[in-house]
Amino acid sequence: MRTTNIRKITISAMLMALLIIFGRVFLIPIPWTHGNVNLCDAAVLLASLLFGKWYGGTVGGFGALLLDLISGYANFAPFSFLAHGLEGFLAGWLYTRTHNRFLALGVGIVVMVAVYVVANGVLYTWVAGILGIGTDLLQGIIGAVVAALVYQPLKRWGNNE
Amino acid sequence: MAQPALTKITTTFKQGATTAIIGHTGSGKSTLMQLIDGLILPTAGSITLGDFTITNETPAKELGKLRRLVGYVFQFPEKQLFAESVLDDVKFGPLNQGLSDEKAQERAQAALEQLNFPLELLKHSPFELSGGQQRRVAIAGVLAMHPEILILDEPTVGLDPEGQAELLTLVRDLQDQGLMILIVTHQMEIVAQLADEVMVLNHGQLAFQGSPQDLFIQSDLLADNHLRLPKAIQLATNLGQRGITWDGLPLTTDQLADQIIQMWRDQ
Amino acid sequence: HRLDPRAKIIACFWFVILVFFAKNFWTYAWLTFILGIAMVMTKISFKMYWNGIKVLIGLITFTVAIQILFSSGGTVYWQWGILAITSGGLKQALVIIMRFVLIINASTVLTLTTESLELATGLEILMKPLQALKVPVNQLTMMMSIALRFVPTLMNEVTTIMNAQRSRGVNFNEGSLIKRIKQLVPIMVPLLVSSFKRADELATAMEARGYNPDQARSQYRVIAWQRQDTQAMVAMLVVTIALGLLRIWL
Amino acid sequence: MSLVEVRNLSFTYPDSDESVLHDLSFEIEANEWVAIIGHNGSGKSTLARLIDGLLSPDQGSIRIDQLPVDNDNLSLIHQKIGFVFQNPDNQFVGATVADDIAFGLENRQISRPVMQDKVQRVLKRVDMVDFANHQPEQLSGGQKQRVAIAGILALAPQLLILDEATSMLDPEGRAEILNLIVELRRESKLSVLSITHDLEEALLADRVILMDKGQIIKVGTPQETVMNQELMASHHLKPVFVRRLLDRLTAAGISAPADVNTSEQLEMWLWKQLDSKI
Repeated sequence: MRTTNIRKITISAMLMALLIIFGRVFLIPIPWTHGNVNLCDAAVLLASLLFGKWYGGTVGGFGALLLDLISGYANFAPFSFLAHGLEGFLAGWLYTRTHNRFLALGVGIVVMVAVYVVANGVLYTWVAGILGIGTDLLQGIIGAVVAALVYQPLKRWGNNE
Repeated sequence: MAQPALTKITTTFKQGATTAIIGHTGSGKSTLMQLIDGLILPTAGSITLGDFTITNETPAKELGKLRRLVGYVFQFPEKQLFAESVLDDVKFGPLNQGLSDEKAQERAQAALEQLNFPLELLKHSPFELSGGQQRRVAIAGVLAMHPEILILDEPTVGLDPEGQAELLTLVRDLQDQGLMILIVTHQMEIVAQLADEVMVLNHGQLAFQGSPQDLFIQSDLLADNHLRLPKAIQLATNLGQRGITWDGLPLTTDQLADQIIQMWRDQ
Repeated sequence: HRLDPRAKIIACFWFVILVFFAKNFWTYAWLTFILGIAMVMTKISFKMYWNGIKVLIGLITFTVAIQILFSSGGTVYWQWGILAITSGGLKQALVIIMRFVLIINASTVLTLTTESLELATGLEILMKPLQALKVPVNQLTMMMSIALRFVPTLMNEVTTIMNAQRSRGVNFNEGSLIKRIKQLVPIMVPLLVSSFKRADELATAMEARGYNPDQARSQYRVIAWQRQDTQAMVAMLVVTIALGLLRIWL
Repeated sequence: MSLVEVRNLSFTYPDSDESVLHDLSFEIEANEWVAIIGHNGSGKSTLARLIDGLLSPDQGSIRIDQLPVDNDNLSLIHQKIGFVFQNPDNQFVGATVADDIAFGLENRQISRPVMQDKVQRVLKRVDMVDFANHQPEQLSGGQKQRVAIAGILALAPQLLILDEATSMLDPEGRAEILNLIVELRRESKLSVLSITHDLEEALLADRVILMDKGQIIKVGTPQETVMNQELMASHHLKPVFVRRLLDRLTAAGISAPADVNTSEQLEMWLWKQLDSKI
């Protein structure tokens, strides 16, 4: 009879697990940089679209924190917490309020990119921060496109209160 | 990856026959099936299916062609459903094969019909269906690709008795159509009722290949592989040990009953 | 290796912060020396560390190139318009390379020596003080430990789903970016659906097993702060003081 | 005094207008094994969840050991009932076998030394000591269900509910679990409520409740229910082997004495009959 509250915990946990998987194995090779972008943003944004700001924020923040810690980017962990946490929270909040997917996902990824610019700037140099914009933005856009595509058939499971 | 999942397996599967592949978890059953479907490549050795030969060096393009020959129904296939409607999901495979939308639709409908799927649900989301219906949609998605070899991985697990019986009937229909079928299963009842031939894998090695009758009389082999006889065969075996001679080991309850009745009347 | 995960997490971040205070050659040399000792102590091959850097090599090269070409100061070796290679620029570039290498390797040490489960437990305890701010720390840590528990399960599921789609004629790793993105739909939808189902069943099972999110729980898995952890912290303090001295005097 | 007392229970899921259970009443005595059988959609799983307080009834009442199942008593109810679900993976909470067994103890704030002792003891009981530090991915379905049972035994409940707990296992795993339950009942006063569509499993119970479309069709001994071929067939259940064989023989004019009910009895009888005839 208490399951709704526990369900919040288990759903968030599954979404965090998915974020880690998307971040570690769903890599899309980007032709002109010899690098990959990962799809962890798709998991964050799906959490926001389907379940709103709290899930988006929690899953994004803590999921990204875990992802960084276990993949060897501990130095980025606090920034990722902030970047993806805010991304998920804002995207969820805007989507619930406006039902405009484009706006919600757009603001989400812009905020994420902005935090990473600051992160790279603080950790290394501002040049690195600005250079990172390209790949981060691309990663965010791909994540948003995937989230939007997958959201449609999954809508029925959402509970965007 | 220190230990090979399969070691030096040499075998053939008969065209048009049904082979059951059994063995405990980790015996290499799924690995063998994935090799046959070209989902993984052999480290050494080769597999020949009709005109195709798969080796370590088979290029990805060839594998794509090969997979058209083989239809693979995974365990809990309903977990693979993704499309917005039943019809779209079943059409997915045929469309990937390059068929026109019309042709794909035709095939999808025919496959669903063969599985007794209520056609008024074609436009519904697959996620609204009952578990049994979902499984039929998933199997239809494979049959609509018109494979020449069908792999069924534990097709009855998780279904209720009625669903299981329906599924066995379907497999019999497909057998009648001459389709070559490989069934991966833990259930000896399925082996007894459906298989022409049975293959036992143990730690990646071929422990047995032959007819179900020949397998069921090898009690040591069965014990080594933790295989349990179906009740009818167990009873027949026990009576055999008590001195009753069968006219060929009965494999099903009906066969057992028939033989007992015959013996009774002969006296 | 044997340190408490909390000690490792703290030491790692401490070290990263120290890197910001490094100014001159000697301070960097000192930090490199310390990290080198830590890396040797892990007994992990240097190839693993190189792998960590390799991922970011593009970013590092670009940053360094721009730093060299656009910085000024010191002797000018080469000039073309606003682009110039100067001794000041080279020096700064070297500093940046050192920063990248030190920071990346420090976090690699943390990851390679700590199991994810330990990390989560360490994180959980480090987060405890947040409870005073009404952050539901218990629930958050429960989420994280369940997430880690299900990563391998869901990974297996990804493999199965991808195999099933490949046998239905999908060719992954082929086609344009758009096509690749579209190919993700048949993987992600089943994966998410099954995760939701798992979440539902897990919630019911947890409730049946007496879980109450609002209630305190006792802990079966504990991590103990030992003398060697205190020693590690003292060592970090020594490293910090030495760094300070090097900065002032050299 | 019954352990479980269900009175006039009805239930409808919130997002549906069709009721799943109508006006059910029955009891389960202490130390009894009751099997609920019925095909998919008969409402048997819903009933089990109501008994454990995982759902709230629309009407009627449930008492466990005299205690009404309602929101105030939930944690006591969960203490008295251990629940094994169908999918072994989705009830495994802990990172390792030992962690998972400890989960229920942690929820009850048992102190660590007591927990360690209990975990060791139940690991031994289900024969999984060597697996204490294994992760769920390294276990078979049968082993995972054994871990689930160990986690329940650690809490010493009075009633064990098995909700299709063997339906996703291979025959070996299924036999392992059923043997374990039989042994546990021999050792302690554990009551069992097993929900299944496998009639061979229901034969192990003391009493069987047949359900269809949310109603109780028949309550009786396995002999009166499972062995009644017509009754089983009319509710879409697959008859047990012994019954099918006996029916085939009867149809051919060969009738067995009434006391032949199990595979072993059938074997002895057939042997005597056929051997004497040869």
